[in-house]
Amino acid sequence: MMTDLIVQGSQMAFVLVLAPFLTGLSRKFRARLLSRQGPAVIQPYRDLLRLLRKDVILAHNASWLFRVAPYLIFAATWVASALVPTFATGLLFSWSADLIAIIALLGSARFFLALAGLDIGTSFGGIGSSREMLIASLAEPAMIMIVFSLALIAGSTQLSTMAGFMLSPAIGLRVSLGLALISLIMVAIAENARIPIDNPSTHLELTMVHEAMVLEYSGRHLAMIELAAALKLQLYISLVICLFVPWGIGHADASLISYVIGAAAYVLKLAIAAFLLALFETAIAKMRVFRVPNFLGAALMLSLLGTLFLFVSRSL
Amino acid sequence: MNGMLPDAMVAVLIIPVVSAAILALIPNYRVSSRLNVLASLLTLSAALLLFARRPEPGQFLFIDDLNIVFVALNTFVGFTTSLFSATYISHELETGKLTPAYLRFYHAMYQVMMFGMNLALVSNNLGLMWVAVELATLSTVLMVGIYRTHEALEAAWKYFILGSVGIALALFGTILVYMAARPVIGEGLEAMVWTTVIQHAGSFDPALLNVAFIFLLLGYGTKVGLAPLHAWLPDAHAEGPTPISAVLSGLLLNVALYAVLRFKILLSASPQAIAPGPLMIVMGLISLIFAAFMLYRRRDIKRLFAYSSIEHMGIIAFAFGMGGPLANFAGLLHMTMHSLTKSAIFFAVGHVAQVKGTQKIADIRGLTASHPVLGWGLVIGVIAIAGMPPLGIFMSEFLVVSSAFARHPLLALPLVTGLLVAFGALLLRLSGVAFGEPCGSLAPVKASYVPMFAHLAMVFAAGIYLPAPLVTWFQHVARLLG
Amino acid sequence: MPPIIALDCVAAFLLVAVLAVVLAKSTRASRIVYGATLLISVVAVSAAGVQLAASPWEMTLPLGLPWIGAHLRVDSLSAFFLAVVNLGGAAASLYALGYGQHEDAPGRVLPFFAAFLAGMNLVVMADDAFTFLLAWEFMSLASWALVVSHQDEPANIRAGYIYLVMASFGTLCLLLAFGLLAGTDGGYAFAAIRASHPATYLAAAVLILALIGTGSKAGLMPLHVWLPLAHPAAPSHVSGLMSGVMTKVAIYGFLRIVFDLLGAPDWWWSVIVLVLGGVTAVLGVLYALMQQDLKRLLAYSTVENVGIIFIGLGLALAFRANNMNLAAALALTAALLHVLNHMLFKNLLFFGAGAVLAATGLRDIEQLGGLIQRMPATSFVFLVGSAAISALPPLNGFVSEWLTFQAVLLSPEIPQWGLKLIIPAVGALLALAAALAGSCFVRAFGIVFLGRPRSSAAAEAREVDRFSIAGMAVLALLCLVTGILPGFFIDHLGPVIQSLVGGQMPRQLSVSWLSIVPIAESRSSYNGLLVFVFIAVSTSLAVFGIHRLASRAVRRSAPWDCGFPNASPTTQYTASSFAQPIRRVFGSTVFRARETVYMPSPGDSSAASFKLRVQDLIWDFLYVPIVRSVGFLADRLNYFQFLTIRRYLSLVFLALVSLLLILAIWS
Amino acid sequence: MIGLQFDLAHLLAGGLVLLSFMMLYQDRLYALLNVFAFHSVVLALSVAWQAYIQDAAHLYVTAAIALLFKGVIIPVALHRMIVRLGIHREIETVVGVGLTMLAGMALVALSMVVMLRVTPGADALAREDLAFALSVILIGLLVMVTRRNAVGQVVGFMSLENGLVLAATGAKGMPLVVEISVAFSVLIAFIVIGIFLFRIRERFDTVDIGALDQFRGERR
Repeated sequence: MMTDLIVQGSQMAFVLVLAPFLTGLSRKFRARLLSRQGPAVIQPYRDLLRLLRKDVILAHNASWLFRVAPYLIFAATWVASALVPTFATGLLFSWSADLIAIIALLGSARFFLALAGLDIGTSFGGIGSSREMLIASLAEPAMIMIVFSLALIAGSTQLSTMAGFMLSPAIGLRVSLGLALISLIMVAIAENARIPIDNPSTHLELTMVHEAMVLEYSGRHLAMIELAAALKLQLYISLVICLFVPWGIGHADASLISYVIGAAAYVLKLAIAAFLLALFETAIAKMRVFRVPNFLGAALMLSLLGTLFLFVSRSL
Repeated sequence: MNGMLPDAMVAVLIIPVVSAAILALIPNYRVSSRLNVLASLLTLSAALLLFARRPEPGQFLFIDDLNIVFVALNTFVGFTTSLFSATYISHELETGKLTPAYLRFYHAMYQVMMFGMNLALVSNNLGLMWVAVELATLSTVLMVGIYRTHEALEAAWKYFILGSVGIALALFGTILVYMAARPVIGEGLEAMVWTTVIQHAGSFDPALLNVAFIFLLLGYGTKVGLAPLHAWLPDAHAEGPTPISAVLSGLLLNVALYAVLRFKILLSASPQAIAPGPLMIVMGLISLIFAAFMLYRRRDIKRLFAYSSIEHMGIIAFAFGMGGPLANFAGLLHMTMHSLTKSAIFFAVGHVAQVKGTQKIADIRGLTASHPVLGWGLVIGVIAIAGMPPLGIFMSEFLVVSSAFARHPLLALPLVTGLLVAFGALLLRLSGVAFGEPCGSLAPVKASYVPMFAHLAMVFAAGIYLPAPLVTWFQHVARLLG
Repeated sequence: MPPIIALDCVAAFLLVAVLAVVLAKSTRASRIVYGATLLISVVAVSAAGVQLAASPWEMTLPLGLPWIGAHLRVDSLSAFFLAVVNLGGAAASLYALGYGQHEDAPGRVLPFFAAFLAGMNLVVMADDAFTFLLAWEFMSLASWALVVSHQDEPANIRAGYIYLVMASFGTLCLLLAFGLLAGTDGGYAFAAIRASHPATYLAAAVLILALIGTGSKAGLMPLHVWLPLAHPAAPSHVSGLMSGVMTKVAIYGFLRIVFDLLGAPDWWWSVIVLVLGGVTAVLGVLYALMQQDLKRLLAYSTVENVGIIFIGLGLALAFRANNMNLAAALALTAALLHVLNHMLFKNLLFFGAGAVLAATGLRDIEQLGGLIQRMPATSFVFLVGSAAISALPPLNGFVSEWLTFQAVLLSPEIPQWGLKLIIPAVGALLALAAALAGSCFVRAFGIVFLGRPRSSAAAEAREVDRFSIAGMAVLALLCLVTGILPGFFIDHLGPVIQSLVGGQMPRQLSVSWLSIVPIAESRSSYNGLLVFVFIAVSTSLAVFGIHRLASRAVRRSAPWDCGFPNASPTTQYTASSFAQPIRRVFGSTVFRARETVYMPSPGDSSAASFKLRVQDLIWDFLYVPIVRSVGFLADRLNYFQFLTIRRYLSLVFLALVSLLLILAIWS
Repeated sequence: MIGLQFDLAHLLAGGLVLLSFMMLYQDRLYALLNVFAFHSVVLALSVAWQAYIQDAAHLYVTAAIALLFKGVIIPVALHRMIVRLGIHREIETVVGVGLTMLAGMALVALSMVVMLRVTPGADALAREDLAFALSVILIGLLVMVTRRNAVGQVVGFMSLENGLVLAATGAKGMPLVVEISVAFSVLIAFIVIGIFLFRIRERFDTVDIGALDQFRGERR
């Protein structure tokens, strides 16, 4: 029992510590691909610390919601990402929320982020929230559809079980799996405000979504939100990892060694994912906001297709 | 007391005649209106005595389970209406719409009309019944025209001509029935006495009965106001004095319907004759749907409710046409409830028309604000007539529709459509009249609300709880109607 | 004996109604009446709670249809809905203790409020067709009176008119359904109906009629048109009751007829229900997103939630048709739990809207804004409600939608192909609806409570009285409790589900850590309590840590806004501009949204203008033609009022001749 | 003897139908009235004949009423009224004569078909009478429908009522025949007086019913 708690706690700490690292890594890769020197991998940690130490500058009409939101966003995202198996499945609290619940938790985070964007009453905040909600309202159904097809294959929406099933030989190579993977990646890109949906590294108001919402934030609040964003990116990546390439992942009642192996494997996959992400982002260009629906619609269609394929193949 | 008991049936007829004679002589309208009420009350009590002890059927008069219901209803509504008219008519005098001379005539005629209707109900003789219906019709014709305005005269004339044709047709039907009865029963009066006729109905010549029924249906149907014979009804209601409108809708239609029912029984008693049901169903549906659509374009509030009477007569005809214990029960209940409700509505409308000085729907608004009691009374009345619970008509419509759909689904659909269309129209007008910014005079109503709310209370009570004896009675009659 | 108490409560409500008529004039009337209704509803809730697990209680009063009498029966299903109804009633009464003071003509509200509650209670208790329809129609009537209670506005009268016509349309459909069920000899008692098993085609007809009849009351598309008109027109606490409770009574009607009276379902029934439910959910929330009027927005979101509930019911039907009792139990539990949840947060939201209305006199959200500063308590509870209705964990809305998703995931076991293909699609619709609901309520809350006031009325808003706040707070608390302890409620739903589909979900309270496990822990589980605790802990952890170790200083300044802040509140994002992206995506097809922008050329001093036209296609293509055709027929037939006597005579003549002809041809 | 009875009754009844036909194509009011008077006289004859063969004394009263009231008084009254109204040379039928005649034929045929269904059990005389009476009634209605002005319609109504009386007297031993004929005479008197009243009150410039109900309840 006690050990279980410890393992669970270490998982939470693990993701928290690793999230900025992922961001930094992808930035580094990206800079390299653009043949720039780029900031150090630990730069995000430095940024966070500095932000934490800075004073907060609040607009005069900022409400209590504006001040509470960052912490809520951070907490929700953190809990969500802590529930995704990284180095081991079947942790103590892993069953307290299944995949659907995790997505919903991210939804709560987004809900408060969008509200925070509206709180000051600036036009940029409005733009950001409105576009964010548009993206969300298209991305969520796609995500749910992905969950459907995966859950139908694995017979569960419980991430640990799903990962276990993916490891088992029962799983062959399936069309729906491929479709699910593709649309999952598309959704992940959209949800994390990456190119081509959004550009995390500009403040060019016509294009920005996520940045527009957090425009009024500063100091520790901004730090919380940045950290939450990093956690979210990491969550999606580890989701892809544990669902599609879960090899090397340990299990709760396994020995310490297997944990270490799992952790190592996880970090490795994370690095690869960061590289791929950077590659992708440098390869293509940002698209207009009103092309986003087509992008996400495609994701939705793919995932729905995958689900239907499953239903058909199931009954054959 | 015991001495007069056997003659209660006669009393129902004598009292109106005598009081009519007296009323014709009394110049003072206050006295005469009171006397009118008194006479109606006496008639009512006489009618109630009939329940206590039922006289033997004679050659001309008789009382059976069917017509006693009608007599009781008739005399009751006659009484309440006389109460209403007592308070109503004085206002007409003040506004100078009527002169004392006409008022005297009015009261006398009121009793003559009551006499005619009662006679039609208790007569055991087909010819006598015909004469009585004619008498009632003519007296109401005179009442309708009493205001002597262009419109009133015209309405009376229309009523008169169409009514006379109806009478003629009904007479021919009656003659045919006699012809059918004669070979079996033998010549003379016996062949027209209902009680004997119905006994031998089985052996009558069906072909004759068929023709007879068609003429009787059309003849008395004109009085019932079934489309397309309805033309007289809306104008007669709209242009006559409101008490007369109430009596027309509440009573005269019932009396005519009673006549139709009698002959329906006769026809269904003879096996080879055509089934009267389908004819009544078709005419009922036509009247219902036609009236339902006509409701939408009405501008005169009394004419509106006249059309709703046509609609309800259609429903009742449908119910009786369908037959069977359930539908007949529903028909009887619906008829009773309709008389009470519709007369209550006309009482309310009368008050409204007197206060606002107009019958134009467009000129009446926000009654619930300007005259709360009257307004809500009208709302309840219309709600009731539209067939909403917890008022009596809901129960009968429930029975009619559900049993109709269970038995002939295709017939139930037009029925339901008609009900819905009519409901829409009534509610549309109601929400215009009852709500919104009040307009017109805000003067308080002088006349008494007692009759209106008495009726509404009864309708409400019936919608919640029907006393067991009444139910058994109706069920018995329903079985009688086959 | 609790059920007797339930009956007494109905009587008490009616008594209060009469009392209200009597003392409508007095100034303390509303306090007295609402106090009484509050008391009665609380009693009724407790009675219903006791009855939930107990064996059914029956009673026959010598009222109603004479030879049948008024049958009353409280089984677990009725008990559950009694609880829902009276819980809503209690909350509304508590809220109205304060809110009712704003009423300028209490005489038009008080009697009908009590009567309305009585009607809803009676519907749920009725055990024969007549009593059921009587109560049903009485309920409609009372609510109609409440809708037109603010009679000086013509719009309200119109809304009431449309409402009552639709209501009686629904009632007639139910009447026909009961006519079929009762058969020719009129066995109207539900017991008799249960005993008789109708033929399949009859059963199908009954299903369709019941769907139309109850759907028109619940607001199922395309029968929803009255709902967004009527619900906002009523006083806010009544709007809450109509949206949160009366629609549930309609759901009860559907359950009672289709699941209880009708016997074993056919699989294709569920297709109809599922498709209607899915379409209703998505369209409802899309319409909600386009609304400017806060209460109308809420009404449309009611339509959405009704759709979600019907999806659950459809799933239950599908599973039941294939004798998959456990799955059916799961789906039905989801639906019933959503019934409870929606009652909670929809009442809460309508009360919030009422509070805003009372504080500012405004319903148009384009005029509002910044209320979070002026009305902190209201805005907080409204936030809770918005989060709950957006299906965000750890609140209650999420639980029921999660269960519905779990039920959807069980569908591959269904043999029928049609269902195989439809259910996932409906699942997608459900997900879409949930996501859109999120943005809908971000919009609602954000525009109304956040930002800067867009009108002086909003700027001078006052926090509402404590009764209103208490009413809302209770509901908010219940939303949270239902969200974090769903197992408790699911277990109490057990008997209901058992009685309807002959199976029930495994007992939840026995699961460790109070989490809920629909089928098996390996398959799926959710623990609202833990999620709540985690979030709370980690939030406080973060706050504590940062404030302790890092800075806690705050400096106030003007908003930065990319360097050029604009003082005027009109530069804020408006509600319509917030909805614009979604309008672009869905609007052009779903409701013909048309934007016309007029931008004067440089040098032209005329004002630029932006026009937005959004039309309800269902209204245009379904209802307008009906209205037109009725008007057309009325006009045509109206000629018969203007014929000459000769023409009338010829009508008689023709009738006579044609009848004689028939006679001549006949036989 | 029976044969003679039958033939005579048959003849008279047939004569009535014939006269009704003649009414159909009269377009002058005078002529119409004359034909009607003749119609009533024939009716009186047939009633009297019935009274004789049924030896029912009270039928003579009916015959007398028919003869005096409808054969003389009413026609004369209407005659004078027409003069006073100055509408005596009006030509006023709605549809053409030919069409009307055809319709009349059809009606007679119809009434025959309907009535001859009657089982011969009822004596032949009654059947014939009824058939003729029915056709007289239907034609009377047709006259009412095809006439524009009130006098024409009243005449139509009265011929209809003649048919009724014919039927009533044809029905052997039918009670109340006298009362009924009296009642009808009263009715007709009412109608005539009504027209007359309207004339005198100067409310309606003509007794054309089209003008009489120009108002027709509600204005459009």
